[in-house]
Order: sequence, then C-alpha cells, then structure tokens
Amino acid sequence: MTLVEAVNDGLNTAMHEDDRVVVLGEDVGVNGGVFRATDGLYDAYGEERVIDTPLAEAGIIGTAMGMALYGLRPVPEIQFLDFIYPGFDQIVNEVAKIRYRSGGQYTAPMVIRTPYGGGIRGGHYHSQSSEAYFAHTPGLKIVIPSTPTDTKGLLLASIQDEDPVMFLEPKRVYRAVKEDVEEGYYETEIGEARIAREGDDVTVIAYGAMLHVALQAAQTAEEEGVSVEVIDMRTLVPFDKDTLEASVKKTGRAVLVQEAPRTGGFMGEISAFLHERLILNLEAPIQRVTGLDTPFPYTLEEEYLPTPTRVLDAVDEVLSY
Amino acid sequence: MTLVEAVNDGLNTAMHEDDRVVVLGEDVGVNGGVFRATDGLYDAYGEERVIDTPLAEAGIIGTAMGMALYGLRPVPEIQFLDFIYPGFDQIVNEVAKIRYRSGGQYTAPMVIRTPYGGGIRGGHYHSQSSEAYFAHTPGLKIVIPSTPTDTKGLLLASIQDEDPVMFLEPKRVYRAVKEDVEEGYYETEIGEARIAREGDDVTVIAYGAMLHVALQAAQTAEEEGVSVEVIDMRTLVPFDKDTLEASVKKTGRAVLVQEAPRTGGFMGEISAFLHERLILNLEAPIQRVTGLDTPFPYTLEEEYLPTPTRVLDAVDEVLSY
Amino acid sequence: MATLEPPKTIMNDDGQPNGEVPDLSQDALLDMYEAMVTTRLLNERGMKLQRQGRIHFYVGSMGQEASHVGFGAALKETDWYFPHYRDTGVAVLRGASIEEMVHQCYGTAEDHIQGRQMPNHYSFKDINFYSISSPLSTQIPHAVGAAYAAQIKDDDVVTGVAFGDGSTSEGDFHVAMNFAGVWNTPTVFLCQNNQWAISVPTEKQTASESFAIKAKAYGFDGVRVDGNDVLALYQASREAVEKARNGGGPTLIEAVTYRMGPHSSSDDPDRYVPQEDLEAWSNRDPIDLFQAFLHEQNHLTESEDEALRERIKDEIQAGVESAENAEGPTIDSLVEDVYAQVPWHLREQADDLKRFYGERPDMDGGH
Amino acid sequence: MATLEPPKTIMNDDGQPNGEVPDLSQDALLDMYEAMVTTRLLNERGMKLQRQGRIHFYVGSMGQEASHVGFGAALKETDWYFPHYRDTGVAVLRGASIEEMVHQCYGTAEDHIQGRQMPNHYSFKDINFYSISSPLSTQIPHAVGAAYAAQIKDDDVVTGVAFGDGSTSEGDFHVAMNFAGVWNTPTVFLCQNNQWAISVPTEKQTASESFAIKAKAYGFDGVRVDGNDVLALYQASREAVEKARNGGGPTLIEAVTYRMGPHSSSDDPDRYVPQEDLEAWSNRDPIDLFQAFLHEQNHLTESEDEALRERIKDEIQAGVESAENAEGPTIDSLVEDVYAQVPWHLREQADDLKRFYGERPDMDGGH
Ligand SMILES: Cc1ncc(C[n+]2csc(CCOP(=O)(O)OP(=O)(O)O)c2C)c(N)n1
Ligand SMILES: Cc1ncc(C[n+]2csc(CCOP(=O)(O)OP(=O)(O)O)c2C)c(N)n1
Ligand SMILES: [Mg+2]
Ligand SMILES: [Mg+2]
Repeated sequence: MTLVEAVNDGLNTAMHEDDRVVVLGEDVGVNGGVFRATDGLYDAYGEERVIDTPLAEAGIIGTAMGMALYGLRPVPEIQFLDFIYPGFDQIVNEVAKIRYRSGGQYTAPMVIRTPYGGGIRGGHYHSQSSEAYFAHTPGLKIVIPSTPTDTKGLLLASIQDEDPVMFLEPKRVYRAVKEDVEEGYYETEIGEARIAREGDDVTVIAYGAMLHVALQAAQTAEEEGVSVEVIDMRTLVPFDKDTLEASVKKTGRAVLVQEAPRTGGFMGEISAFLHERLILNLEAPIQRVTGLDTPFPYTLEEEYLPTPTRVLDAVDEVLSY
Repeated sequence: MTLVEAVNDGLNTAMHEDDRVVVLGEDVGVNGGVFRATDGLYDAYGEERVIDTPLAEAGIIGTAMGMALYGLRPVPEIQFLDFIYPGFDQIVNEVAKIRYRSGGQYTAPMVIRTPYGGGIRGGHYHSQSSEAYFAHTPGLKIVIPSTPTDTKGLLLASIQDEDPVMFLEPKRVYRAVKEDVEEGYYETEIGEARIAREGDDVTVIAYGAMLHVALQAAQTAEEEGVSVEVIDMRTLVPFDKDTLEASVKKTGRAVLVQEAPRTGGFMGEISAFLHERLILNLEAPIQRVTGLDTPFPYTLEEEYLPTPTRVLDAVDEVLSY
Repeated sequence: MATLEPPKTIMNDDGQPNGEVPDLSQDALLDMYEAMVTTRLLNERGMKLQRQGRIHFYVGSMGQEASHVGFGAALKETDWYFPHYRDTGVAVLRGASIEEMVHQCYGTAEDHIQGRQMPNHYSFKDINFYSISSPLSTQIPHAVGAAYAAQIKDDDVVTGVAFGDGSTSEGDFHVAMNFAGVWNTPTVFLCQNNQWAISVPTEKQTASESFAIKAKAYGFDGVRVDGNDVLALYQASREAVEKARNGGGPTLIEAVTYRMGPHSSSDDPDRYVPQEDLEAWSNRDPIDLFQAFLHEQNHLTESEDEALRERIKDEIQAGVESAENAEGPTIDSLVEDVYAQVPWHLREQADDLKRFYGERPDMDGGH
Repeated sequence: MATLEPPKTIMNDDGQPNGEVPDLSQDALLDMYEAMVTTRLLNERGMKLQRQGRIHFYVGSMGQEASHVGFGAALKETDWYFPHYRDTGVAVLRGASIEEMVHQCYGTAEDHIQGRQMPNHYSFKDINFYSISSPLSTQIPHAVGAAYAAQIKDDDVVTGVAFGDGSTSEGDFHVAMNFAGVWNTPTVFLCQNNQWAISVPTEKQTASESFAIKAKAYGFDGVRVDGNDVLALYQASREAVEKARNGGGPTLIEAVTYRMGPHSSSDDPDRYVPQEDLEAWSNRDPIDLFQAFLHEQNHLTESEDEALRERIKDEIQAGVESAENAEGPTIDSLVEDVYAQVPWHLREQADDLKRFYGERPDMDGGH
C-alpha cells in the first residue's frame, strides 16, 4: 500500500468506525481528491459526509470548526498546503484558541489534512513546507508521517484526538513508499518519534519526505563505515524530547534535515532545544541541512531540496569537527 | 517624542517628501488611527492619500499591493498584528513572492505597519507577537524598532526600501519611551543591530518591548557587579550577523529574550545560528527567556511576559554554568 | 442608501403599534425588556468601572439592545447562538447570571474562562451561547458549520449568528454566506447595522444599496428591519427562524440601528460622530420605545419598572463586590486548556514560572 | 440558473450576426482570431509535450478562447491586464511571443522568470500583462489597487481582471469587489464561468442565480454574456471599459462558457464531466463560430486561415526547438530576486550549493 492509499484506508476506516467523521474540501467528493486520497468515500458514505465544498479555504476550515463544535469529527482537506492561507486566520485565531479562550467549554477537534512539500515539479505554489508557522501556534498538534503504516495509524489517532491536528502529508512520497499495512483499526501514538534506523556515530533527525533522504544518506554512510542513527520525528508538537535526547546523548552529534526554508524553520527550534539541554554531550555543533531562504523554485527544485549528498556532507562535517 | 509620535512624524515626513506614499487601513483617516499613529495626516494630505478602508485585512494588503505594483509606496496599517491573518495569504503568497515569481519584473515595495505584543491588557487578540511567521517567509524584511529615534529612521528607510517590509511596532512602549527625535528626514539602516548597552560578561539579545526589559535587567545586574551587553536586533530579516557574532565572541555567553511563545520563536533561530558558528566560544549554553506556548492570557499577562527578573535569572544561569 | 424603503417597524416613535404585534406572552415580553435593561445598566456600570481603573476595558451596546434581544428571543433555547461582542442581552435572555458576567470582566479565578479574555468576551456553553472572539466575522462560518452538523444529525436546531455592518466586509462573511446558500443550512444571519465600524461610516464600508441585499449574491433573502424596534426585530427573526427550521434555508436580517456610545471604552467618538445624528436617533431609543409600549399595553407599571431596575443594579453591585474579593487565576491555569492534556513542554514552562510567582499571583490592576 | 434569461449573444450558432456587430477593423478582428487560434494550437501542443514528458504540466483553455480574448481586446494597450491562468490569448493579443511562452513552459534560463514558476504562469510587464499566480483570486485586489493608483495619479488607465467561477467563492473576490465599489475604481471584472472548478459544478459553488448578480452586493452592475461569442464579449467589455474610463466605476462581466478539456494536464474529467454537455457545447465552439463569421464577412478565406495556422504551428515548433536546446537557470538565479539585493544569508546559501552543483546544473526532466 502506498502512503496516499494509507491515507485513504485511514479515512475509510475512521468513517466506517465513527459516524461523527466527515470529510470536506475541494474536489474530495465525486472526484475522489486531486491525489485520490478520498477515492471511493463519496460512493461509500454519501454526499452528506463527503462534501465537495465551494472554493474557499476559510470556509472549509471555518465551517469544519462549526461542525467540530457541534460534535462531529471533521477532516477537512486543503488541496495543497500552499493554499491554506486564506484559512490561516481560522486556524491560528479560532481552531487553535477556542479551547483556551472558552475555558474548555468549547473544543474543535478536527484533522486538517493537506499534502505538503516539494519534489513534484510544483513550483512555489505546490511545494511549500510551512509547518513552522503551525508549530509556533499553541493549541495545534503537528503530525507528519513518512511511511504508509504510520500514516494510517497516526491519522486514526489524530481523528480520535481531542485537540486539533495539522496532518501534513509528504506528497513527494505519496506513491514512492510502499508497505504492507495492517488491515482494520489501529492507532499510532501522537508525540512519539520513531527510530527509523539505529546507529552510533551521529544522529540524523528528519520528518516527512526528508526522512527518506536521511535514510538514503545513512545507507551510503554505512558503506563508508559510518553508523548513522535516523530519527523520524513524526510529531513536531508536542515533540518527543526523550527519544531525541537519548539518541543525541548516545551519538554526541546531530544533523537536522528540513526541506523548508532555513531561517525560522522548525529545525532551528530542535537545534536550540538540543543545545540547551545537551551542550556537554555535544562533540560538534549541530548542523542543519535545509531548503533555501527563497520561494520554492520550479526548474531547480532538485537543487533546492536537501539531498542524501548534502546530508552526508553535514554528517562528515560533524564527524570531522 | 514618544514612539508612536515618532511613527506619526515618520509617516508625515515620508508623505511630505514623496507623493508616492499613501496610508491606508481601518480608522487611519478621520480618526487618526486607534493609537493616533496617523493623527493629522488626513487633514494634511487628504482622503486620496490617507484612506479609511472597508474592514478587510485581505483587501487592505491586496489593494496596497496593487498600488505598489503601479508605483505608489503604500503604507498599510493593520490595526493589531492579531488581525493580520485574513491578509496572510496576500502577504506570504503574493507580496513576498511577486519579485521572485516575475523575475524581477513586478515588485511590491510597501511597509506593513502594525502594533504588536503584550503588556496593554489586550488578551489573546490584542497582544500577539507572531514575527516568527513572517521571518520564515522569504521575500519579506522584518523590522522592529524599540526607540523613537530608531522608529522614525527605520520607518523612513523601510518606505524607501525596494522590498516589502513588515514593520512591527511594540505598542506596549508606544508611550512609555520618550526621546528627542531629530527633525526632518533621516534614515536608519535596515539590517543593522544596535548595541544598546556595552558590557563584557554576557550578551542579552532582544528587540521591541523586550529590549527595555533587557536593559532593566542589565541595570540591575550592574548593581550586582555583572556587566551585561544588550543588543537591540532592530531587523530580524536579514539580521546583523556580524554584530551578534562579535558580541557573543567577546562575552562567551548569550541570553535571548522574546515575548512570543517559545517553541518555534525567532530566538530559536538565533540560538541555532550562534551555536552553529560560535560553539567554541561559548562558555555556557545559550538561554532563551520567552513567552509561554499558550495563547496570550488576559489577567496573568505580567506573568506570561518575560520580566527583568526572569532575564536576570537566565543571566545568572549562564554565568554560573 | 437614501432612496431605499424604510425598514420594517411595528412600533411608532411613541411605542404605539403601527403594525401587527407578534403574539408574545407577557412573560416573554418582560423577559426581553429585562434583558435589554440589564444590558443597558451593565453597560453604564461597566464604563464607569473602566474609567475608575477597576476593570480594563468595556464594549457596550447602548442603542442596540433591541437589535440583538429581538433576534435572540426568536430562537429556541436549544438553538445555538453565535454572538457579536455587543450581545450581552442575549446572554441575559438565555439565563447567564450577572455575577458570572462581572467575574468575566474582572478576569478572576471564578470566571469560567479563567481570566483568559478581555471583558465582555463571554462564553456560556450550558445555554448555547458561543464563545465571543475579538477577530471580526470569524464566528459566521462556525454558525454555518454547526447548522450543517445539526442538519445531518437530524437535530431540531437552528443557528443564529450576529455581527456588525463593518464585519460584512471580511472574507469570512462572504464564505459563510456562500456555504450557507449552497448547503441550505438552518442559519439566520443578523447584521447589526449601527452605521459605524469604529470611525468608518457605512458609505465607506460598502457601496451596496443595503446590507440586506447582499444575500442576493448567495441565493437567499435579506430583509431590512428597524433595529430599535424590538418587536419588529422579533417578528422578522421569528419568520426567518421558522423558515430555517422547516428546511427553507438561511436568511439575512439587517437591523438598522445606531451606536449611541463610543465604540468601546478605548474610543472617543467625538472625533467623528455627528452630534445631530445622536440627537435624532435618541428619539427612537429602543428601551424607551419598548417601555412605552409595555406601559401602554399594561404589561408594566412605572413602579414595577423602577423595582426591576433597582434589582438589576443590586445584582450588578453584588457581582462587583464578589469579583473584587475574588482571587485571580493560578499559574497552572495559564497552561491548562491549551490542549486536552497539559503536554511536557507546557508543564515545564508552568513549573519554571512558579519559581518566580508561586502558585497564584496577586490579582493586579487597579482594584 | 435555468430560469435566467439567456446571456447576450451577437453571433448565432452558424457564426451569423443576430445582433449589432461591434465596429472593429478587419485587422482588429483578425488579431483577435489569431490570438484565439494561437491559444488553441499552443494548448494542443502543450498537452502533447506534457504527455511526452518534455514539459511537466500544462493548463489549457479549450473552449474559453473567446471569453478572454473578447475581453482583452476591449482594453487599450496601456490598460493593465490581471490574468486568469487560462488567458494565454490575451498575452498573444498584447504581443507576447510564442517563443517566450514556450521557454516559460520549459523553465529555461531564457525564460524571463528564470524557471521559477510552473508552465503557463506567464509574466510580461512590458505589455502590461501581470504575473500569473497559482493561488486563486489573489490578483483581484491587485487589479483594484492598481486602478486606484492610476486614478489618483490621473492616468488614463483601466484595469481588467479575469478569474473563474470557482474563484468567486474566495474571500479575495469579495474584498476586491467591495473595495472597488466603495472607491469607484476603473476596474472591469471578468468571471469566466466555465461551469466547473476542477470537478465541482457551479451549483455546488454558489446558490446565487448567476455570477453577474453578485455585483449587486457591491453596488455596481453585472452583465451576463455568451462567453463563446467573441463579439458579444468584446461588445459588453467595451461598454464596461468605456464606463470605467469615464469615471463610471466598476462592472462585473460573467462570460458563460464551458471548459472543453481537462482542468489541467493533471486532471481526468471523465470522472465527472457528462459527455452530453461536451457534445452540446461543441456546437458553439468559439473558434468555429468566429471563423464562420470571418469567412462569411469576407475577412478571411479558407486558404488564408490554413496559412495562418501553419505559420503559428511553425512558430511553436521553433519555440520548442529553441527551448529544448536552451540551458537551465544558474544556481545564483535561485537566490536572486528574492530581494532587490542578495542578502548575506542567501549569498552564503548559494555559495554552499555551488560546492555541490557548480554554477549551472544540467536541465533535468525528460528532454
Ligand atoms: C479581523 C479584525 N479586524 C479588525 C478588528 C478591530 N476592530 C474591532 S471592532 C471594529 C469595528 C467593527 O465594526 P462592526 O462590524 O460594524 O461592528 P460594531 O463595532 O459597529 O458593532 C474593528 C475594526 C478586529 N476586531 N478584527
Ligand atoms: C487558493 C487556492 N485554492 C485551491 C487551488 C487549487 N485549484 C486550482 S484551479 C482550481 C479550480 C478553479 O476553478 P475556477 O475558478 O472556476 O477556474 P477554472 O479552472 O475553471 O478556470 C482549484 C481548486 C488554488 N489554485 N488556489
Ligand atoms: Mg457597526
Ligand atoms: Mg471554472
């Protein structure tokens, strides 16, 4: 099963188990989603629960929030993360704050699903990786899977979570990664990172599509005799401090990979965090491998995005420090 | 002259010197702005150049961008930073990217002025400090003054800048800080930090209202025999790496102060940056003193915000490491 | 908007019926009146407390008491109300206590929302009175989404949502109206056209003939009603609510009224509101009008009216005393309700703060 | 929308006038025709190149050539055009070269925008053809702001802005229309109602009677025109543009048309477009209609038409060859144009990247 099929399977499983779950967004109904993530749901659950909305992200998020207040479990899809900003006010001022501002009287548990990231020749409006905006917004949880198995388990956990979740799907690997995925209902816990590969010499931390870049780098490094531990963050907020700390304590070296622009990206936070807690354990400064501080380009996207080669270069640098 | 009067003087000077400059926003005309920042401009320059707009931030930013494309120098006011998000898409997808996406054919030089930050009993919708969102958006410059003199000089420089500038005004000190401000036209360079106070033992880096908190802490520290260097960043993007590096090289210790929520705040970036470049110079881990990862509260705002005491606590910590 | 037909009225300037009076019991009429008077008195006291520095802000609704109370009264208790920040009267009508409201304005530990929002930003879930937000228009799509949810759950619930004239300019108004039209949700929209958005008059807000006509863009009806005439407001709202309840879809009601006070305690309307307008509108004060009607119809004597006002003032006074003696919220409350459970980073942050402030800081402010 | 009056037409289904023909020179008519045909031929070739993997995307405008060309032709060269992504024909009409457009689709170093955007996202400042964005509706407020600027500078400039039916649902449409109404800007809005927003039909997009009627909410006029009839489009646009130029303010034009191809090269319309609709609309193909008109009016012979098409095809072929032999953009171009000057952090980032890729990576992709 591919990652996007795991999204579909997760949605289908959730809708089957829990009739509070509704899906809404642009082209999610009859068409089954521009990436086919909602394929078949319209036929299975009808147009009341699988809703082709008018073209307005503020309306999608805003009405989804109304549904959540009322007791449904909406799973709005934003067609590309790049198009979420007309709904940004609803997310940061309303969805994220309603529990707090109402003293817990009203809550808006919902899962905002959206494909994100580069690598599909989308130019700067079909490639953005702006998770840092949301991670800096108290009240939201940020979940980013990188494998089909995690995708389904994390999606199901997110839908049952009492808090709103930004569920960012690395579209570059929608079809590139395949796995046997468990049938039926299961949850993967939010807030837990995954050690995607064990190693001793250096820790590489990544999430989403970059996890696969990190794994490729680790594979090459092994051939060169370097043992790389690769951590898949899976949840950015609240992140799994214990797993991160334990690994970097062990290896004494860390390389952080993000495809988002460098300045103000989430890996700056992780760098600061590790440094604050583990300075005495660090054998070398933590390195970041990131996208550029530019809008996402079209022709040169392979050059813009972190590659295994660039990750290896950073690994070499922390090892030779 | 107070800080908000310096804004007013800066706008007046710019409009006087350059008839491309227009001001637009909610209540900026007849009423002179809810903080009186545009007081008198309507009478002086007329309703064509000082425009009371309909109540729509997307419209304010979006039409301002159209004016900028056409050759005007619009200075839109957003009444509170908290209310900017309906215009967020226009800022991050349009204003920030137009130069890049058009290969430099079209540009949108404009200054988005907005009061930001806590300390005026505004609760979570009149206190936000979300500069990190904008700092993570390539194409924008981020300027945050903390004194009347800088406010005027930086505002004038921003209006003449060829790039769009987010000009965030620390409303908590709108009337709290007074200075003699030079008459007439002058510019203060964007991208240069200011050493607000020299010292040797530890560097405290801040901006906006937190600069004054840092200065108070430095004053107290001096009484306790500790010499604190205080840096006012003034520009977050592109920040003044040389001044920051030189100071931290000298002191070997850094405390970073931001009122925004901790996780993903801009000081995470500065922490990562300093650590990447200066690990061998650091005598202690860099400490951050920040707001909490919660929506901004109402009653407990004094407790939420960094105080001189909390800054001193961090100074002690880096000194006793 | 000068050439438009005048908005619908039921009472003339002396509070005498000049149209068909809706069929409302004496109790119902008096509840509406009490809600309006309570709102006015809270407003007066709130502005005073603010000037005395005992609370830090107040946003009143002088002149608009009929606009929201007439609308709120047309909804059932089980219907959900999504308020504008001026809609204190609807909270009262639905049963919010004065004491709760005063605690909210002081931001005490007894405030249901733990001092987390500015004064007047109430939230009363038990009476289906939705949490008030400062960002304008954001509640409008919520009302549509909730109505959709009620509809697919087959619940007999209508949602009512109120906002100002200025708020119609936001994108959220547009998207919410449009979704409501397409989904045919049981939602009634109330635009309280008080002629101003802070200092911006309606003619700088929109070139549209009226606010009511904006409904045309979304395929449903808009009606213009005298917003100072609580009976006219009630009647029009009642029809819209019944239509919505019976599957007839949404309606937009424009209540034509006037803001008789400052925008909020932070505002100085002398800079922009023409004195003549205030004088003209004060002849149609919604409370005076309704009072005259109730007197004339023998629903309320002068002395009953006096007694009612005294009782309300006493309740407000009791609320103020209770709030001024209350403790403030705890440091722990700062990090609660961000998420269902307090996550590790917020736990750490609160614990760190307790090193400085202990469990519960003193209430600050001027009282 | 079934009960509405039919939209205005000038040509019947055989391309014969059934209304007053606008006063246009033969040259002007032929320019319009050439722009439409070029758009169609680029579309055909573009989709083929995409299927062959030589370019990565294409968004065509089959069936909508009249909608935008009729509109664009009504504007002067000095007027500013804010395009929808389907408006290739207006770029052609204003003088963009086929070669430039093909380079843009390949994202070469000769592309004016340095391979920074997806195919069809043109930007031609020298001909006042504004940069195309992917986010929908964002250009609408830009057109209003530019018109405002032109107005206060006393320039004789009208702005024209185009968008789809789906795009009217975004907040940006609403705020732009509202600002235009209040400011009375010289702006003409073109809604190309092609009945679909990807897979979403208009009845799920809005419950409004028509798109034209939405103008009522903003205090100005809307007109509905046959979008496949380039003369009708021209005529209605001409009137609106003249009105705007003379201080009469904005107009909304709804061009009623049909999307005769997939939404883009990524789309499979067989999943949702009824075959009958396509058949019905193909009888009113805008190019066939206009061609018949031109033949009948003796403006164009069959052989001239043939020659024209051959010439265009040759130009496209030349463009393709040029683009396929062109180099890609440099690494430095990655960090240029983010700001007027390259700041230190971007300089560092580009220099670091050159360690891996040198100055100029090979063009990738399938060619
Ligand atoms: C999104 C947003 N922008 C700006 C503001 C600041 N603001 C508060 S009230 C107000 C005017 C509201 O006018 P209207 O909608 O007519 O309501 P009224 O106050 O007249 O009842 C403004 C601009 C805000 N609260 N939210
Ligand atoms: C803000 C935004 N949301 C979603 C999309 C994805 N998207 C691209 S085209 C499209 C449909 C547009 O429909 P319409 O406005 O009718 O134009 P048409 O394609 O029919 O010409 C959608 C949803 C987008 N580009 N921008
Ligand atoms: Mg108002
Ligand atoms: Mg369309």
